[in-house]
Order: sequence, then structure tokens, then C-alpha cells
Amino acid sequence: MNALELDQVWKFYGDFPALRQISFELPEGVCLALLGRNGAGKTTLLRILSGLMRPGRGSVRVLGADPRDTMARARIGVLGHGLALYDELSALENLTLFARLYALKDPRGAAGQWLERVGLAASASSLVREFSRGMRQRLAVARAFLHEPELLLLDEPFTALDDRAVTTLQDLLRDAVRQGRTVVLSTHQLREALELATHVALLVRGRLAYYGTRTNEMLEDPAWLYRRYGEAA
Amino acid sequence: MREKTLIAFCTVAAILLAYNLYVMLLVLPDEVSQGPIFRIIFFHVPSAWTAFLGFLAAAVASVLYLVRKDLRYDAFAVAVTEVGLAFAAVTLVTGMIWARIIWGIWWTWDPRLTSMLVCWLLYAGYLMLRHAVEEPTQRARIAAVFSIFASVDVPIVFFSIRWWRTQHPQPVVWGGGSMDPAYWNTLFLNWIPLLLLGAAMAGIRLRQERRQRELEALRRMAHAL
Amino acid sequence: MKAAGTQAETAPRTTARAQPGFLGGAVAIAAKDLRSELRTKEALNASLAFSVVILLLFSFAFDPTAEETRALAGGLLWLVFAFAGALILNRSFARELPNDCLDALIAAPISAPALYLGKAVANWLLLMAVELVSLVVFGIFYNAPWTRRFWPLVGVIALGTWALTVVGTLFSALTVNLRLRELMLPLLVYPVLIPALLAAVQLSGPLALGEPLASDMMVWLRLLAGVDLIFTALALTLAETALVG
Amino acid sequence: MDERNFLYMFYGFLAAWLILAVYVVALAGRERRLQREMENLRRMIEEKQKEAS
Repeated sequence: MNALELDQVWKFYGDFPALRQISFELPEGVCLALLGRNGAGKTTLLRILSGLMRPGRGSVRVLGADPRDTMARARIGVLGHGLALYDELSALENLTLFARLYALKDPRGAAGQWLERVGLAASASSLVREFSRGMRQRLAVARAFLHEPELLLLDEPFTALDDRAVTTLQDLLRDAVRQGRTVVLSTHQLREALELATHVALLVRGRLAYYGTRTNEMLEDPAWLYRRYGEAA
Repeated sequence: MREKTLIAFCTVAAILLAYNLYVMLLVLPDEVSQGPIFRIIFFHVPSAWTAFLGFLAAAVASVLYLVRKDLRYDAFAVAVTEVGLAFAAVTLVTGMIWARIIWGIWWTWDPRLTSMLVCWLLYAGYLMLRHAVEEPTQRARIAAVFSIFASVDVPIVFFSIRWWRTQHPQPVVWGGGSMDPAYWNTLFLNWIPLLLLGAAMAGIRLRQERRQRELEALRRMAHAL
Repeated sequence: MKAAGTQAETAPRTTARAQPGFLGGAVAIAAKDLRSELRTKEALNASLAFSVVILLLFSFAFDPTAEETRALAGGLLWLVFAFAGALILNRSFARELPNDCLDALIAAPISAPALYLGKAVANWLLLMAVELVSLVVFGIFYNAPWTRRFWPLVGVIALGTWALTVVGTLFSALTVNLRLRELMLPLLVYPVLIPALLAAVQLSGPLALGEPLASDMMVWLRLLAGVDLIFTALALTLAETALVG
Repeated sequence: MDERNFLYMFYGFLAAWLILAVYVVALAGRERRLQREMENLRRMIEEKQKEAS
């Protein structure tokens, strides 16, 4: 069963086609790096996959179901730009809320367990307002992994991360892929992404310029992909 | 809505209007108790009907947009709402002028006038809401939801305000349909030109929406160069 | 096609997954909203201060006699409730904007109507609290014996407030990412609510002064209940369209 | 009968058509604005294409 199946997907803002004829299938247990310049449609595609937006035309299947299907969304973890944390709630309250929304058997237990895994157990009851950027990032990562999702959708996860946080996130993602989960991450940081990625998709002005497995020469010279396919569209 | 049909609509409307005015002013006798002022009804009531037709069409177009996701329905919805608002304004002003003579006061909380005022506020809110959203697809979705809400609210407004008024009886603008048939004929006959005019205006407004979309496409192309 | 060379176990299904219920989600959202609001108290304080000040000023300005109070009680109360409500309803979805929390809620396995209902119930409870305090202030400054008809009055206020929050929460969701949101919400909500406010004013007038409801007032009760039903049903069906882009 | 009766009937007719006229003028104004913007953009695009070629 494929993690993602997109067929002739278009998305319009008025008459402007943000996504043009996107079609690809992503098997389970792989890591897809979604590359492209700003405005190429990466965020739009991720929002459609995470059920925040409906495609204008074409069909999207996520974990074999419609992205807006509640059961499918229960198995998807989303991490957007904004980290989605409530400043006025404590770290534990934030995680417990989402654990309850994801209908986990023991919300507080799962929340506490994940706070330890990201090293925030000490400040479990302090408000997120007092957290540093790194601590917020780790809490947001905990929120995305909390319900053991089978599919992870991460929008530029490495931005504004200090190097220690980058390595912890890379380890988490590597474990996830090893456990058979599927990861889709959109990013500019080519090196960090390409090290993890098994598949690469390059979006140029809303069109899928390249989709396929990551080859070694991409790893040696990340800019090769942009040169080779960048202006093709 | 090509140029030809617009012109055809307007000419037919003009001819009918001329005939109606002739009948209204010269043929029909004064209404026994109200005198010549009564003739305002021939514009007041058909305008109200046209306005409500516009709001109903807007609600249908909004539902169709949410189902089909085609921006043409959204353009139609805004065109008919704007024309509906214009005719609602006509209804309000003619009603007030009529009330000025019959009770000597500019505004009475008469059920129909008040309800029309509330409807006017509702759909003025609709246009204001559209104005606040730039992105066309989002604007169409938000406006469609509000238009459906407003159209469901219109009948409720009418019932509640009529009950409000019957509890505190007040002079009513029209005592019901006790007019003799000659008036009824002219009333309906005069509705046709107003409908044709409304349709023509909506056609022009619709064409402007389409041109606005072309304009935005051109603007994008200009930026792309 | 698993990553080559590493032995990949299947994704652990350890976390038992209960069926995310409609009510469970709505309750979680409502609880979160109430906890957030009670902790920061931004909207609550503003709304409470607003209604108390208006009641005071009105009393200074008009110094109504007992007779005048009977005439204006219903109208004054609901004028204060409507504007105090706008302050709370504006905050309802504005609270989700920092850190894009709304996206996480919409992506969570909770249906849009459940999310909307959770928000509406939280707003309703907050507004009811503000209204009860305002009633006490009203009772003192206008020496209105409202406690005599306590439960009918609270019942009417509950119905009227539900109409206000049902429409207000949906329009707050609709206009959440518009720049003129604070101005837009009242201008959109009040015309739609005129029938409900009309009924609430008619019913609260006598009740706030301890008088029983005359039999012909029952039509307003039916209208208010009808409007609540219609708007709740309409809002629940349109919630998905309002929240998902 | 109020002697201004006839006069107000005339005001009524006048007001009705005045409002419709105001709306038509607004429509025409918008039409002209759209037309002008369309021409400016076309001219701009032609100039840019000339520069590009």
C-alpha cells in the first residue's frame, strides 16, 4: 500500500496555478525530500497532504484514504513553520491536549514519555512562553511524533535549528524511517535533507520537475539537481 | 452577456416603462384614501421583489460555488447581490418618502421597511467582507458561506419583525392586498422592466468580474517578465 | 522499498489507538480554550470591564426611574451582552494565530464541526459568566429584583447567548486571517442576529424585573429556540467549509 | 389630503431612479478604471517584450 498517491493534482489561487499536474506515488517506509525555491508550491503541497487544504483538481490519497478522513489524519504527524504551541499553556498541557485529540489511550503518560525523549522533562510544567527557541523546536518535534504516526509531514524542519538540535532531529527521522514510517520533509537545507532522503521531488513553479530516488551524485553536489532540472519548467 | 443582449434588455425595459408610466399617471384614478402618492407602490413593491430575487439567486450561486468550486458562480453571486442591494435601497427610500406623506414622519418601524433595512445591512456586510479578502479562491469560499447564512436569515428576520410589530400595533405601510385588479396588473407589468434593468446591470457587473480576473492574469504576466 | 542494508522492523503499533470521538475532541478543545482564557484572562477582563462600565455610565447618564427601568431593562442588558460578546468572540480564533496553532488543530483527527463546537461551547461558558456578573451589577444599580425569576431569566439568557456564540464563533472562524478582523466581526454578526436579539430583549425585559412572562410572550421563546436550532445546524454543516481552505 | 401629496409622489419617482442612476454611474466608473488598467498593463508588457527581444 503506498503512503502517498497523487494523480493530476492542481491547486489554484484564483487563476494562478500554485500546483500544476502533480502526479507521483510514494511507497511506505521511505524519506522524500521535497525541494524547490520559495513559491514553488512546497508548502501548498504539504498543506494539501496534511488535510489543511483541498486540491483544486485531481485526486490525493494519503495512507490509502482521503486526506480529510479522520482515521487517516490520526496516523499522520504534521510539523509546520509555526510549531503550533500554546504560549499560555505548559509543555505537558500542550502535549496532553494533542494526545487527547489523537485519542491516545493514556494521554498524560504518552506526553510525559515524549517530554523525556526530547529532554524537556525538567521543564514539563513551565509555560511555553518562557521556552528558548531550541526548547520550543524540541517540544514541537515531540508533538509531531507523539502518536507514533505512520506518515510524517515536516515543513522546513531544520530552519533556525542549532547544530545539536539538527542532529537530534536527524536521528529521530532516521529511526522513524528505520521503523518503517514514511517521512516527507520540505527544505532548503539540501545537505541535511539529502543525507536522509531516499527519494527526491523537485518543484519548479508548481510543476514536478524531478521525482525519483536520490542518486549519489546528488549527495556530492546538492546544487547539481537545481542546475540539471531547475529551469527545465 | 454580449453587448447586443444588454442593449436589447434596456430598450425593451424603456418601452415597457414608458407605457407603464403613461398608464400609471394618466389612466389609473387616484387611490381613494391616499391620493397620488399611492403610485409610488408601482416602484416600491417591484423593487422589493427584484431585491429578494437577487438575494435568492446569490444564495443559489453560493451553494453552487461550494459544490462545483468554479469562480464563475462566485462572480454571479456578487453581481446579483450588488444589484439586489441597489433595488433594496430604492425600496427603502421610496417607502420612507411614502411614509412621510401618510404619517408625516420619515421613519416608522413598519415591519416590511424594517426587514428590508436589516436585509440591506446583511448584504452590505457581504460586500464589505468580500472587500477584506484579497485571494480570490479564499474570498469566494468565505463570501459563499456568509451569503448562505444571510439568505437563511432573511425569512427569519421577516417573521420576527412582523411579530415584533403586531405586538405593538403601528400604522402599517400596506393594509394587505386589498387593491383592485387594475392596480395589480400595472404592478406586475412594472416589475418586468425593473427585472430587465436588474438583469442588464448584473450582466455588466458579471463581465467586470471576468475582466478583473483577466487583469490579474495580465498583472502576473507583467511581473513574471 | 526499505532503506537498503538496515533491518527495518515494522512501525510499532504499540500506542493503542482509540476511535477519536466527536464529543471527546470537542470537550478537549473547549477545556483548552477555557484553560487558556482563565490563565491569561485577556478577553474575560476586557469583556467584564466593558459591560460593567456601560451599565454604570448608562445609570449615570439617564438615572432611570423604576418605570423607565422596566421599559429599557431588556434592551440595555442585551446591548451590553452583545458587545461584551464581540470581545470574547474576537479572541476565540485570534488565540490560535500565534504559532499557527489553528493548522495543527485542523490537521488533528478531530472533525471540523467538533472543533467548531468545542470553540463555541467555550465561548458560551465565558460569555455566560460575564453575563451573570453583569446581571448582579444591573440588579444593584437599577435595583431590579432579577433573582425572583432567576431560572427563567437564566434560561432565556442561555438561549440568547447560544445564538450569539453559534453565529459569532462561525464568523470568527471565517474571518480569522483577515486583517480587519476586529472591525469585521460585529458588523457581520449583529445584522444576522437581529431576530434572536429581538426575542431575547422581549423575554428578558419583564424577567429581569422579576415579573412573570405573559402568555403571548411564548411566541418569542419559540422564535429564540427555533433560531438557535437553525443556526446551530447551519453552522455545523458549514464548519468544514469555513475552516478547511 | 396633504397638499404636498403630488409633490412627494414626484420626489418618490425621482429618488427611485436617482438611486439606480447612482449605481449605474458607479458601474461605469469601475468599467473605465478596469479599461485603463488593462491598457496600461498591455503597454507595459509590450515594452518589456521589446526590451527582452
